[in-house]
Amino acid sequence: MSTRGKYRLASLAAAALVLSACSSGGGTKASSDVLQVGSSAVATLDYSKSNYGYANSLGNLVLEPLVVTKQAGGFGPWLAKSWTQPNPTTYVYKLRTDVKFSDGQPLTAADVVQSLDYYKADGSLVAFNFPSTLKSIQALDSSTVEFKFSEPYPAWNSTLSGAALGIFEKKFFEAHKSTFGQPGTGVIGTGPWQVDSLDATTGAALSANKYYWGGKVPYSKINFSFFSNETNEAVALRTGEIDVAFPQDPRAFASTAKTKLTTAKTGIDKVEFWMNTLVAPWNDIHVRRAVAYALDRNALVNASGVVGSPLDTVIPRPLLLQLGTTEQVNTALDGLREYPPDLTKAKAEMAQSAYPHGTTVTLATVKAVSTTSQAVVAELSAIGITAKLETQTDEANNAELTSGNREAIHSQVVPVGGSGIDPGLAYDYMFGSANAKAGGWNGTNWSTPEVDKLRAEGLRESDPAKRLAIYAQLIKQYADAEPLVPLYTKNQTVALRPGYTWPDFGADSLFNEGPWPLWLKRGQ
Amino acid sequence: MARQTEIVSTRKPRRYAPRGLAIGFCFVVAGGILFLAIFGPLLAPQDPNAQHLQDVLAGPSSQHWLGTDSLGRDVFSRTIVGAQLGVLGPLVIAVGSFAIGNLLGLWAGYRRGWVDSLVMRWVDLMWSVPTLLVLVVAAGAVGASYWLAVGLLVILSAPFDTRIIRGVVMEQVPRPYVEAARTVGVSGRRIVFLHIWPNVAPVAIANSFLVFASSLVALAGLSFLGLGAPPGTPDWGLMLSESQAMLFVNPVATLAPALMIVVTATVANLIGDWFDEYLTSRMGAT
Amino acid sequence: MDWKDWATFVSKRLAALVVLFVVLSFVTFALMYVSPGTVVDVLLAGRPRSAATVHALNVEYHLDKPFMVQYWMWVRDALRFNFGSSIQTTLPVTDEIKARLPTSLLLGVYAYVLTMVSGIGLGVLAAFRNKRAVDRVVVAGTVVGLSMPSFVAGVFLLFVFAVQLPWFPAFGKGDGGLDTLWHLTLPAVALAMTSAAYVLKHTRAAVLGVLQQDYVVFARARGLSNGRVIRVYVLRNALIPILTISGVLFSYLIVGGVLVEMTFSIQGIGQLLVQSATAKDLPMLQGVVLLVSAVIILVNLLTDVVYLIADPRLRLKHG
Amino acid sequence: MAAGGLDAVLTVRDLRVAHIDGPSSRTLVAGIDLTVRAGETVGIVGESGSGKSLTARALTGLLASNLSATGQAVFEGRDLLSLSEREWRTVRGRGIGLVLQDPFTMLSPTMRCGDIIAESLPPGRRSTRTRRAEVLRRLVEVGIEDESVMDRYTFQLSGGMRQRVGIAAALARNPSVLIADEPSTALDVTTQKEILELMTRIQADRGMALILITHDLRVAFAMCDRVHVFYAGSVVEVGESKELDALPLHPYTLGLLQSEPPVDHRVAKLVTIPGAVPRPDDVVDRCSFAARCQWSSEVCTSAAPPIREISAGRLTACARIDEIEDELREARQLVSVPASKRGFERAGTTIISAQAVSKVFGGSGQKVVALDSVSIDVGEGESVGLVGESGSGKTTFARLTVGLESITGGHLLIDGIDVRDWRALKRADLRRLRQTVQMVFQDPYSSLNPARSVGWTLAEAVTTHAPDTRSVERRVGELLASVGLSPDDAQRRPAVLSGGMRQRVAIARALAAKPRILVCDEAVSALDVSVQAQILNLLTSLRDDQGIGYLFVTHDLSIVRQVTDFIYVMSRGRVVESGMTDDVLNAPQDPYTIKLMESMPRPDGAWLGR
Repeated sequence: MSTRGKYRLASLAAAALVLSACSSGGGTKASSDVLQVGSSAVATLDYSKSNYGYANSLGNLVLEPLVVTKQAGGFGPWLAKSWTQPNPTTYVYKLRTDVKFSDGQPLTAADVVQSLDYYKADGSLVAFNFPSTLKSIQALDSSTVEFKFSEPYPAWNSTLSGAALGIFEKKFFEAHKSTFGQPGTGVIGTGPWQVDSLDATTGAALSANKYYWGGKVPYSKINFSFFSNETNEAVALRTGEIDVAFPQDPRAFASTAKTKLTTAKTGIDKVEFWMNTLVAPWNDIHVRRAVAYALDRNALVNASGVVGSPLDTVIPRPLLLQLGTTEQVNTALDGLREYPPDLTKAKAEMAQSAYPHGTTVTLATVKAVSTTSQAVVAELSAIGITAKLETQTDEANNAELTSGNREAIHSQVVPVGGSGIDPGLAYDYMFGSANAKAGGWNGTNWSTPEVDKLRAEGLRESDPAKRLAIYAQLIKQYADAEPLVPLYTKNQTVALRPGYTWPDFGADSLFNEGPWPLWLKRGQ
Repeated sequence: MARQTEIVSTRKPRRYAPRGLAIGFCFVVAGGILFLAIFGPLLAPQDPNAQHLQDVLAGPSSQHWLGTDSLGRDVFSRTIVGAQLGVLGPLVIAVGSFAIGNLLGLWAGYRRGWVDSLVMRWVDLMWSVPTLLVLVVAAGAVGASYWLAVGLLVILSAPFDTRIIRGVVMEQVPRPYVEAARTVGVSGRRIVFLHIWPNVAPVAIANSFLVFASSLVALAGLSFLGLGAPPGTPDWGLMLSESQAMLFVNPVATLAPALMIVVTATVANLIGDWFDEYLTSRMGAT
Repeated sequence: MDWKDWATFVSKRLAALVVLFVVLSFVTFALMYVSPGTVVDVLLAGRPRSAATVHALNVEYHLDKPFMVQYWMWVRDALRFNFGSSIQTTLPVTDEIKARLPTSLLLGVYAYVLTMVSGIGLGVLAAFRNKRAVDRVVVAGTVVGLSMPSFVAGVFLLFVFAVQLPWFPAFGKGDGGLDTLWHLTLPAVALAMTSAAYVLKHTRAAVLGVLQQDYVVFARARGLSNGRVIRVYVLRNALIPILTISGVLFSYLIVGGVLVEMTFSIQGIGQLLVQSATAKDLPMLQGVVLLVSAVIILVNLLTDVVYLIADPRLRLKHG
Repeated sequence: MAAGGLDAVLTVRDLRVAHIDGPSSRTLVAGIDLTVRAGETVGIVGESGSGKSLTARALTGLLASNLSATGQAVFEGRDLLSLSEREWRTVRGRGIGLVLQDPFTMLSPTMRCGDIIAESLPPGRRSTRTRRAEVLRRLVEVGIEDESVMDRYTFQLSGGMRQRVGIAAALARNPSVLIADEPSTALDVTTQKEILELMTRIQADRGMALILITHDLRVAFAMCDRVHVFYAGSVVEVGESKELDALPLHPYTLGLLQSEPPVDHRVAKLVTIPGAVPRPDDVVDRCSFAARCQWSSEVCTSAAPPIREISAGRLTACARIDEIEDELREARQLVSVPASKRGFERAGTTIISAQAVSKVFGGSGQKVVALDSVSIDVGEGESVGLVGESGSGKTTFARLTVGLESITGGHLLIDGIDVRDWRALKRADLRRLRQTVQMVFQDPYSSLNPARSVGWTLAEAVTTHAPDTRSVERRVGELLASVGLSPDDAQRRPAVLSGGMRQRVAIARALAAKPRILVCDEAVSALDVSVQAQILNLLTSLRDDQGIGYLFVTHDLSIVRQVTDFIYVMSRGRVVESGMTDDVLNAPQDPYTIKLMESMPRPDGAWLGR
């Protein structure tokens, strides 16, 4: 079942994987090296056109990025074997020379330039990945690509590692412009598998790319089956019709599929409680703090049915680990105002507010987080806030949050997707005064000049230690004013049929990038 | 023409009518469901909206007879309270569509002429638009709403009622008792409401029960698709949809609302059939 | 009725179809227009959005034009059978529908055949065994069947016949041919349950009615074989009223299919309808709405034609 | 009676039919004995509910599944009642044929006539051509020469044609016994005569045995060699037609004969049988007629009297026949005595005055001329007959006079008010018209609102005309009393009343407006003969007591003869003849009237040319 797109940003394979489920076509039983994957439907492999169907989980197997995140942190080479930064505003990437597309053509810098230019164009749904400071993308020679910026942009590798920016073949693209990525045409990529057939209504069949530069591919065929209903997908896993699935509602899935889930320890998709600080009662800091004390994050995770980690910071701590060790992060966050679940304190804050006897409010919610919203409503009632839930369609909710009428924005439980794994970049689009305007996502409408300054500095600064300090400061600012209550992250899960293992799934990294079946093991 | 009638040839084609015990049982069950619908909140052992986040998806226990849902709410209490929406919406639809259908049907069937053409064009239009299509499009545009669906179903069911009532009225109008009333000098309004309607009523009332049953199913279906009652409402369709995934953990939590839907609809259908038979036979074969 | 009458009859109905198309498409368009959120909110979902991208999308989807102009542009294209591309999937609406229509039609026809075969078969059986045990059982089943929503039946069948007893596949439409039939069996059964009960109820009543008719008595009195009496007298006369409801039933099965399509993860027209309606995918929604109403009107037209052919009383009334 | 001679084709002994409802059973037909010989016509006569149709169904194995027949019916050496359904199929059509009452419902509307006959032919392969030729031959036998009938649907044929097709189909397998269940009842008189003549001829030609079931004694006497009189599920009397006609040996038969108005003369007063037919199940242990019989005594109610032979071929179930035979003979003579001619002058005020009235149905498309320049007058206190067959326009005219239709041409004055368009009338005029003319409808089963009690219906009629009536209840009681009902009947619903009682209620409703003219549209034709006489007597007495005038719309000349002074004969929308009733009926001038007179059933074989 498709849910909403907000936390499902195309730049991240992880987000895609969470939602995808895939499997082999129903009838044909798996031979030893055929993998059956359950997934929601994929309509096109053109990332610029569609956010529908999480093309990336399928696309990851076909289209590869220049760089990837490393399990140990930082970035590693993939299609680019190395990169340099001749000056603070220029990046130069050297491509591998042994990479061939699945039609046998070698990968060249021209393919990379074409791909990224295409993604960057106005009207492309993934254009937001490219900062306005990016001046040019150029092929210096057949295996070198240069990116020029108008000011320093340290998060660039993070952007490039996004799965939705996978490189496709220029020649093929130019020959099939009008139907590029669609069923019947598809794409030509360098990944370990190539798409043999795609049908948005049933599934896709992939076979191994015989030119794959990474060596032998573990599964000669991968069949995706598309599901519109996760219960159904779970039943299919239970009956052995699929081997792998990435459930959205893991608890229900596990019970129906009768399987244990493999789960990641953290994720970048958050669920938060946003309070519109422009309107009463949320313009009262005591009310906001009371709410923060009242909301029991552990209980909310439990209620939501997802695998998740309670949050106490607006930027999840694991993201900060890119900038420093656990200790350094803890030190930097020293003095953070914390809100452990505590009804007494919550009531005390309420007593100090303008609403000592409570108040009545209307909260908006969308279907994807309606369970959490209901739990929040129950918890708010404990401090005298009577909340009425108004379920909105995703579009209506998006339109409201980005509208120019900022006072009309409901306070709400909201899923927030990370738009990258860079701690500064990930949630930047909902911070600051610039985003508290029409078209911006700052639904709390809270900001201070200090916040705006920290945002700008953080994205220009390349020294990790300094960036850590900047973001720690930002987190503390948020915790003090508490315009929003971070509730929990949704962590990725995978359901595997007995006999399959995924040893490193979520082990110590944030995300599993790239052609994930390479890491899926069969047998004990 | 003389026309002798003999026992053999005057028997009306009969519809199945459950009798005696069976119908008595139906009324008891219907009464029970109605009782739940009215006094449900008082009867429910627990607050149907009270959450126990530490005790979610529990199986049946002495405290929660049917277990708890994903927010730790008592399924038993929710099933009981669910009777409220389960009965209320369909009742509003049945009554609303009954009122509209009877008025328009009597009007069109008795007056004929342009009134009839106009009403029938409208009925034809509604007839060619599938209910579910309208409900889905409306819910997509405006967002899921139980009362929107109820309102639409009133409008969408009324043509069916109108068509049926009009047909029966047109059957009655040429009957001698109507003509006799006219020759006696009885006013048109009196003929329509006091002469014709009582003879149409069995069909109309029986039909309302069927409308009730089908609306119950339609509303439940809509909730099942997530286009009906808003999340968190104790609504049988929604509960079924929400608990479907938990079938293996706590089957009764899934079965209870499903059973309530089926039982309520069955009872309504049976009573509708029975009413038709009973009221028709009470006034003798016509 | 000569060919002129037929032509008038059919063309009147087709004219009604055109009127319905205009009404439906305009209402759908207007509903989507006034509902909160635009195509841009659908496409960009929760992403950061730049003014340039928003502007580009507004231009691409003509959102910068007034409402009537937008509608007119849609009509102009639709007249050329160009229904645009789906917002969700970017694929042409006609392709998307074409990909799903066969499955939905097959499911609908399968359920229709099940409905008719079991409804009429059991209805006739029950009528002939009136008041005996078989009749009572069948009638009791009918009432429950009428009250069993297809999604309840679907969930039930799925868990019994796909999970506990893995006789049928749990999802999808299979690879064509017999495999598809096998895949669609459980959904079709779930879908057909209510309609079969409905047909059964009406068939039984109609057959009981016809059995009382003098012409059946007279046919038997002439020593005609049982088979002939049932075929030529009972069925031919009893099924005429069933014909009139069969058209409505088919449209019910096509649209009502969404509930089992969901349960069994079959990508059909019903799902497309729900997806496009909830995701504000206007071009797709328009396409589906028009298609569904066209199918319904054509099926109804077809039933009426068959009805006219089957019942000489109506056919010869005018001539 | 001699147990079926050697030439008996069908011998029925102690046939009983019961309605089985779970453990309980209800007797519908009890102890019927019947013998039919080849070439013989046997009549079964009885009113509705007498069990005659059930007997026919039982003898063809076509009883409904909840009815069961016991006893013995020997046909071709086999006991029919013990046959299986499969064995029955070899008897039906081939051995015993059946023709039903209503040609409009007897033939499937979805089949062509040729196919109906073709499928009925004896099994065997035939080429299309021979089959067609055979069908045509069968049609010719029943008097249809027009080949195109084969390709027509039944609803495209007239009633008489349909019945001919039905007879041809029933005869297709050449049965040795044909049971005709009221074969002509649903038809017009002229057509009835044709059909009966046809059956007589075919029976004679084929030497076939015929069992004719009818409610009409005259028809039975005219057609049959012997007649069985049925009453409440059992046979009360058997005899040769002539003998029965001359001297009934059962009070019930006598009553029937007395109630039947003769067509050739008017009797002073029709003798009626009081009460109504009981349910067979209620009278199994007594003489079924005892409750209505003036000669009833203890012996009649202590046990069911067996039917016994009085003389050769004469059987009666009357236990006291020996004592009352003379009285019966005396009473029989009485009926035949004509009443003195009634002096009558058309001198009173004209209340309904129709001049060149025409009525055309249908708008721009097909037009049907129902009335074509019809002039009819009905005066104060007059009893005027309007006679014709279906389609003659007589009912249309009646409806014009009460506002159920409006004229399309000519002039219609009622009580001096010009009623060109009923809807355009002023309220006061309308009210006056309602109090001038009221109507009694044909079918008492549907002219009363089934959902309303008798009292409600009457009270409404009372308050409609006199809204300020003080005691509606008393007035309703009066009305009921005036039509011979008890005030207690006000509580009852029409469904529990007998046909005669319902028609009395309908009359009472019409009387509520205190009309000066009562239009009776076939007001007695749906009733049994004995009840019909009661109603006719009631109407006559109302006229005598209250001076009400009548417009009798009927197809039945004998009724007209009894109750009217002046008649109009209508055919195809025109008045073809009018005059004093006796003058017209005694010496008809118009060919149509003559034909009508000739078609009226007469209780002797000469009527059908036998």
